[in-house]
Amino acid sequence: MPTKEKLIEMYRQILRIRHFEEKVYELYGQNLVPGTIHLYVGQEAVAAGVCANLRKDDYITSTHRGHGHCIAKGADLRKVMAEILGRKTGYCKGKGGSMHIADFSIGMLGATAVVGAGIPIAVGAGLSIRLRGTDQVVAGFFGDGASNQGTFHESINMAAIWSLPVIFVCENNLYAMGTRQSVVMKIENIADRAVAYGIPGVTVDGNDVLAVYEATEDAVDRARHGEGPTLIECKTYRHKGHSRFDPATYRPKAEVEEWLKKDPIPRFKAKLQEMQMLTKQEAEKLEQEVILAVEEAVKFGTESPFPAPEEALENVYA
Amino acid sequence: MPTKEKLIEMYRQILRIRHFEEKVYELYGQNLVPGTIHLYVGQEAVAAGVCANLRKDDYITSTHRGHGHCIAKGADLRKVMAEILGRKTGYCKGKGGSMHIADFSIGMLGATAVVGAGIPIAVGAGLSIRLRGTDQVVAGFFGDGASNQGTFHESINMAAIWSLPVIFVCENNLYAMGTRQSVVMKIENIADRAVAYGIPGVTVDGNDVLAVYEATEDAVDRARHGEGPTLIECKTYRHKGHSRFDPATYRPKAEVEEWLKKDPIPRFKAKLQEMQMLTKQEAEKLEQEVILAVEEAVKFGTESPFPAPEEALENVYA
Amino acid sequence: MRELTYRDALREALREEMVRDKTVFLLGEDIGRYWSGAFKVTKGLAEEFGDERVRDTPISESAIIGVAVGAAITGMRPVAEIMFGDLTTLAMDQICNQAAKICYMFGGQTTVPLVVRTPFGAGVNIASHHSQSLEAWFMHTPGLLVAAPSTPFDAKGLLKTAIRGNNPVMFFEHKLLYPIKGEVPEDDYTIPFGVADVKIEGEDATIFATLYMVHKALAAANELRKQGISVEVIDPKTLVPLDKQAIIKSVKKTGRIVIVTEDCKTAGVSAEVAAIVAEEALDYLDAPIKRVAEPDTPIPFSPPLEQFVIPNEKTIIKAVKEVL
Amino acid sequence: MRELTYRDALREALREEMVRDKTVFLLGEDIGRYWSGAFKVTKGLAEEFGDERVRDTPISESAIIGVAVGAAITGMRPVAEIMFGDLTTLAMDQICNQAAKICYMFGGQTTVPLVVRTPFGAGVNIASHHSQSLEAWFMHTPGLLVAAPSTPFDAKGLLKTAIRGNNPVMFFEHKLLYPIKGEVPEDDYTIPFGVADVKIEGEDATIFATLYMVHKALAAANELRKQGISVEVIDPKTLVPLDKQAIIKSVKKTGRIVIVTEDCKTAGVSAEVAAIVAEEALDYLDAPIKRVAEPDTPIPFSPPLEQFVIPNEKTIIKAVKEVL
Ligand SMILES: Cc1ncc(C[n+]2csc(CCOP(=O)(O)OP(=O)(O)O)c2C)c(N)n1
Ligand SMILES: Cc1ncc(C[n+]2csc(CCOP(=O)(O)OP(=O)(O)O)c2C)c(N)n1
Ligand SMILES: [Mg+2]
Ligand SMILES: [Mg+2]
Repeated sequence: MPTKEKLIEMYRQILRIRHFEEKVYELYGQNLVPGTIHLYVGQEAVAAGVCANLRKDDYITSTHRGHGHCIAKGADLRKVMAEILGRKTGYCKGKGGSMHIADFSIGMLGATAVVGAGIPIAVGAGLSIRLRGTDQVVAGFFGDGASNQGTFHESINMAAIWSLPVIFVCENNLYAMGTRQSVVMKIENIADRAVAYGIPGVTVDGNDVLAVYEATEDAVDRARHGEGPTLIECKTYRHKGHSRFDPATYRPKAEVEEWLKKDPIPRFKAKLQEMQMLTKQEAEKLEQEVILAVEEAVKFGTESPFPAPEEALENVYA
Repeated sequence: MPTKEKLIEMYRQILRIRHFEEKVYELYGQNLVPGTIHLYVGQEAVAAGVCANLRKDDYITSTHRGHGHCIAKGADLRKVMAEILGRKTGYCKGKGGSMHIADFSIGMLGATAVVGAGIPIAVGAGLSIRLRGTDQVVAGFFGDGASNQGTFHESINMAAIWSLPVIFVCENNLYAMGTRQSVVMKIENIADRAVAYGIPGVTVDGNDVLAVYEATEDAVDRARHGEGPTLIECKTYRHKGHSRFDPATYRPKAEVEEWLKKDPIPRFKAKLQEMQMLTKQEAEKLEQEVILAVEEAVKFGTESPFPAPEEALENVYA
Repeated sequence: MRELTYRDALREALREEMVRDKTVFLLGEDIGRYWSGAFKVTKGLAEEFGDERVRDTPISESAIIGVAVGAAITGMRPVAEIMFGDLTTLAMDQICNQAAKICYMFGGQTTVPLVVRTPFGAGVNIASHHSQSLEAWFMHTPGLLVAAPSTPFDAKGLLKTAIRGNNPVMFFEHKLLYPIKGEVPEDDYTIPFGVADVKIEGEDATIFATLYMVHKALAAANELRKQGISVEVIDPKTLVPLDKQAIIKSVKKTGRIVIVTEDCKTAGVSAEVAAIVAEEALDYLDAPIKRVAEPDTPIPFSPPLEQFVIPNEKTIIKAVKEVL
Repeated sequence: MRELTYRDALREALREEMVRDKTVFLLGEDIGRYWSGAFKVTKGLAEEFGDERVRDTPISESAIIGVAVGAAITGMRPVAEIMFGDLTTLAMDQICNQAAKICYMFGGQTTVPLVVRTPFGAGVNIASHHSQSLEAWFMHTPGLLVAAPSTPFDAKGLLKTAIRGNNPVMFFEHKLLYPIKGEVPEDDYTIPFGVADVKIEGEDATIFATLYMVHKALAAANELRKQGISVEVIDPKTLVPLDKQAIIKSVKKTGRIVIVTEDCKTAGVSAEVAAIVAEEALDYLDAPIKRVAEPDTPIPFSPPLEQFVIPNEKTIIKAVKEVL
């Protein structure tokens, strides 16, 4: 069981993500967000539960749906927001945008917009840890859809044979764009694929912060002790469409409603209160702080300048 | 149990492959074979056992180690030899060589020299069968090394979800070039990977013609009846080095000797005699016929002209 | 004549070919009834032809092409969609080593009647992994044909030719073209590969342009005309085969050429066109060749950065003036 | 001076860099103690540095590069080997979308000190999947550097520069170069990228050649000299950055250029060089540019066919005479 401090920290993180994402949603309604956007709303328990087990010097790799990963790993909301808005003050000076945020100062090795492409990069970070002889670990996030990419197979196999400190976190939100898992996979639990590589695979309720935390705790523990990688599948659901203009009509209404009931935030809040870890007042205070921080991020982002056009020519080479 | 005719046919095929390959070995000792070469010696039971279950209109896809597959599917030894020797009379007019033989007239859809690249092509043939509504099947051959390629994963998954009539034949000869299976895979049986796709996987003694035959028979039966793909792993061993100049010193002597004892040819011959399916005289006669056919192939190949240089410009487009 | 969008013209071609020939089928990620393709090109087709012939696939680009190749060499005519051109990187072996080389390696024993449709192009702020133009890689791969329609009319006619042909065709669309409207005949027509269009005749300089750049070139030509400069605009429509003669003929007339493509400048499509002119029409040149292309950078996300790297009317006009 | 083969020179660079810098490590298929690399470049290194730093991998090209990228952005300097250049097709996303773009996309937050070594080239009858030359694809990808040494001396010096640099480098070798011998100093030296060598000075025409073609160009130049024709031969050594000035300078002197590369002609390396000359040195040209390259075919297996498609001394001499 995590300490009280950890519990509260995880609660803060899921709130931060939720409020941040709702704000992004609002901003793009106002046409302030260029390009497309993939919101993390509904999946917060995964990023929070995983990252609560990581140290600042541990690594993560992320995906097109990466805001939550950044935030949970400890990124500065202001710089995430500025990047999403294409501003010079963003993490990547506006070059990356929503799908390519990185913060190397906290071990966030970046999001890639190519589905599955981050998986071998996570393994490479694991190999680097091994060769440098530190006790860091790396968590690689990816979706159910990504688990059908060749990179999934090649990467997990490599991590397995070399016993690398990698936690493969499959966020199974049941859909890849409009494609239901059952259309593209005969198996129900993606964690079963771990058998093919001789490593442990576990499936957990990805809307339950504690379940994610505990599965990751075990995996991180093994990884730090040289016992190799784990595949953790977190069953979860995105509340919004896949991307900017997706009404998500391919999802049965009843299914959506059922999952909305499993929203990780009220669930975790109730749990904390039941455990007497969080009073109503504390909860309110915390939420207020988060709301303020998000508002500050929005202010910072929207008031920041765009990069100068010629900056497009910088950073092609180191 | 296969019919007597089938049994004799399989025996003939393993002999044809063995004698053919020994001849190729001899010819390249005489510097008559351009480029490199990957001999099938030792693995004959796999090609013969699998292909004995296939009709002429069924398909196979093949690899860099593909002579055996061609021959077992019914290719003309003369045209295989001519191709290996780079002659105009070869299956591919000398354009393909040892690693790229095809014979579309017997459903041999070609060998690819990119490890793992034939696997999705086999699945595509399976999809074509399904869309055209025939009861053909396709067998895709590949090695243990190939099973670590992303294409293995992507392809088997697709065949599984669409329930295509594909038999995935993994010839596990324990090595990929100098790399032992255990160096690149934590699992012992590659057939266990079938679990990841929700399809049956079986491991058989790949030096036992009958074992291969029977496993394939089941798989072909399911495939023809719309029950989807199977992954069959055949444990076998190559008697020679990986390619032309490989002395194969990476293999322990004792291991080589042990496997030489399991040579599929004397084993199958003894079995047939024990089953009273083949008399000594019949065996001798058959072997003589095979030797003659191979000699004829050599004569045909070596006496055939090389293509004219300008033919290099033909066949780039249909 | 009836007007259709580029998107609808593509769909019409797919639909008509599927009606005409039962061996034509489509496969790709989210092309089916649940999403209709990222750019809605396949909308309604799954409903009309069923999920077997309009097949949603897993996210497995390499297998998508490999499976299409396997189907193509066994009697079918697959049209595979790769959701974004940038993702062809995941299928390069199947495209360039298998599809492109099978006919050759096997001595002409089989054909590979396969079409790979995919959109290229920047301009919608979706950054480095969703905005590239990679035509040059495929031009450099013998065995492939390469189509690059710039109008709804060409989109329909070239796609039909691609589907009916017996060679693998890389069929490149451009994201910004999908909503563009143009005249498209209702009847069944095909457009031969390798025949360029002279979009506007002119005397003072030639602009060679492809895909979305054709429209920018035309705008530039219009503006230049107002300034008394007469520019000829050539759209090759297919890059392989490339209508060299049309290019050379125009250069003979104008003596000057500006080559406008959206891909990166170095070793891009524009380099090949420049090389052809330098090899085969040098004596007719009255000024150096000029390439207008993406500078050699990945495509950045932020709008001012992205706009800076994409060639536009102004950079084209400037280049034309430089060669005059 | 001491002579080494190209193979041994490469190995010496790897070895010395591994001794010098503990973050340098090698990974690839069969590079370790059991095989020492398909071309024996890594022979003895696993024995000296252990299996951790000379790491045999599964046959997983995409993950090999992806893993190398992950290691490169977390403090290591991986040198990945792809056994044959043709197989980079399996790793194009990791090479061109990830390695090449990470520095840019992330606004310069990280560098990607990664070297990908791989052999290109035909001439040993191993057919279409093991004989290509694909340099142009990588030249066309901003963010990558591209090295192409033609001698043992260059091989050692450029590889050291590649390993010490902070950018991803595609390091292209040529199968036929491995056994070639040449002088290689014993001491530690590096060779800067982007500085071409004038291999022979000449007055009548310039030959630009890369990799194994440098040797064929030199042989052609020798033969031409006997016939009274003085040819200048330029070897760029790196394709990105490309020493444009050296090319232009030579063309200014000779007025004629023949570009000799082993890759396919259309949209190849030779197209870019031709385009540069046509853009930046047109006025100095006294004759059309000439490209000598592989005709646009896959590489065939049979020796007479293969020899037909590879540029050789004769085709180079013929081309030079055509521009005179
Ligand atoms: C290799 C690749 N193929 C296709 C796409 C287009 N695409 C972007 S997100 C996505 C779905 C990804 O599904 P999943 O991995 O389950 O992640 P989720 O969006 O559900 O978080 C697709 C197909 C892409 N970006 N990269
Ligand atoms: C994608 C790819 N990677 C590497 C190679 C070089 N190579 C040729 S055969 C081979 C080993 C293949 O091993 P396996 O699949 O077990 O087949 P086997 O040779 O044992 O029959 C390798 C690495 C290749 N041809 N293709
Ligand atoms: Mg998903
Ligand atoms: Mg093997």
